Amino acid sequence: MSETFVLVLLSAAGLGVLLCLIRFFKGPTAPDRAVAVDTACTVTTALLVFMAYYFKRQIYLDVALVYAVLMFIGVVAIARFLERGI
Amino acid sequence: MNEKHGSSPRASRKTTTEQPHERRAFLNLFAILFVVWVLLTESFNWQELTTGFIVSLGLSIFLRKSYIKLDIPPFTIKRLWYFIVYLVVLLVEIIKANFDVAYRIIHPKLPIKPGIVVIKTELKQDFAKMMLANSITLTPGTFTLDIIGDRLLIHWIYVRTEDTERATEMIGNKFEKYLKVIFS
Amino acid sequence: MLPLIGKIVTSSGVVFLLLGSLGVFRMPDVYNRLQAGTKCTTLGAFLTIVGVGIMEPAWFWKTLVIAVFILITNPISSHAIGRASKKSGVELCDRSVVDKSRDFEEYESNL
Amino acid sequence: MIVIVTLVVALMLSAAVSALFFKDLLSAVIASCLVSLFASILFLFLQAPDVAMAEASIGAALITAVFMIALRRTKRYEE
Repeated sequence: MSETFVLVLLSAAGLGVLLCLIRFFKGPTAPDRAVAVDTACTVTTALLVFMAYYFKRQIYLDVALVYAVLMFIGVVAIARFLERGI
Repeated sequence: MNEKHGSSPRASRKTTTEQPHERRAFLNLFAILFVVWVLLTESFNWQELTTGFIVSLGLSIFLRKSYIKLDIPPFTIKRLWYFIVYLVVLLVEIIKANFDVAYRIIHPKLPIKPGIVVIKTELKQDFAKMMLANSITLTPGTFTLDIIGDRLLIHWIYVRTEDTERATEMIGNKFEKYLKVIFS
Repeated sequence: MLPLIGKIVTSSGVVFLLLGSLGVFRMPDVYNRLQAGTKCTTLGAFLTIVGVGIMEPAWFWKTLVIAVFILITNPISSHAIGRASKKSGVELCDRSVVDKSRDFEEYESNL
Repeated sequence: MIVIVTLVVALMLSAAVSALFFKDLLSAVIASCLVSLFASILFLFLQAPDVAMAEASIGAALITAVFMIALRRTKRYEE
């Protein structure tokens, strides 16, 4: 029961990342690609926390925290570049 | 974003009550940083607590001036009560927004009628405007694109009205009446 | 009882995450994609992370810190992308009905 | 387990190859950001959280910011 639950949710979130990746390849302009990466990063943060539950180790939560903080900085850097002034 | 708009009244206020302002900012910032440290380490070992005390003391001395620039009002019971009511209203609106967007995504014909409208706000501080813009971003169908002065540029996924006054009433007012009390 | 609540909360969060990604895939232009992406992934990530915290009560406070951080920063980063794409001149899709940004630029230059 | 690892490696390779073929250099930088995202997931699956943390910090924030500053000094489009 628990194993199938974890696997179904992991594959659902993985499907979400895959859809964002298709939008990344199709997107006509650079802002479309930035939106796809932003969404994929939020989904990935949730996925990392879920993997911490799957492996039952608390140290994996720190990876999710660091990832959330630094992805914010990366996306804001991309947006500042698009706005012509870093 | 709008430095030239709000800087002059704030500067005059800061010179009159310099000293208590600074002490209050220092204490608030220290409390916030120390609570976050305890939540992140999750241990009450005295070595951890001492390290956290020193780090948050240094950071709050260093960042005190930036905290004053945010212009957050002092703490009272009335403001706390309105803040809690505001959070509950925001939570209900977020859940409504998600079901709204989910309906539009799943529907095979995509029932959208997008457009960009302008609304007005009466809030003065930058921090209050930021909270208003974030709340508008998380509520049904609306998304803040830009803020200048007292105007907000809103992208609306299903435009109901094009008039500025009506749009202000429909989008901004349900949060603005709480934020006005919190930041008065 | 507690693991059951956690499982329900986590499952609903993952459903919202999947819907947000589907919205990013289906919507016609940048601003509509941002709308779908921001709203659904914010609540979805919040519910997923807090649900994991409910399933493992020892982790609850740390997961709450991550969730609140995402709740604060996700609208800000989306707003940054939206503002940048407005300033770099991305067009609205042809189904849109009104564009008041000309008025807004006029107001900005008069300030 | 081996299926998930293979899938993540395939996605990572596709993002890395797409970074080669973009004419818009900003899109190439975003693609390299995506590569580090999948690499971080892969390290977490292989039970190395410290490496995943370093990969996330360097790949997501530092490389993006440095490339953005570099693109400011040069041209955005490749001929």
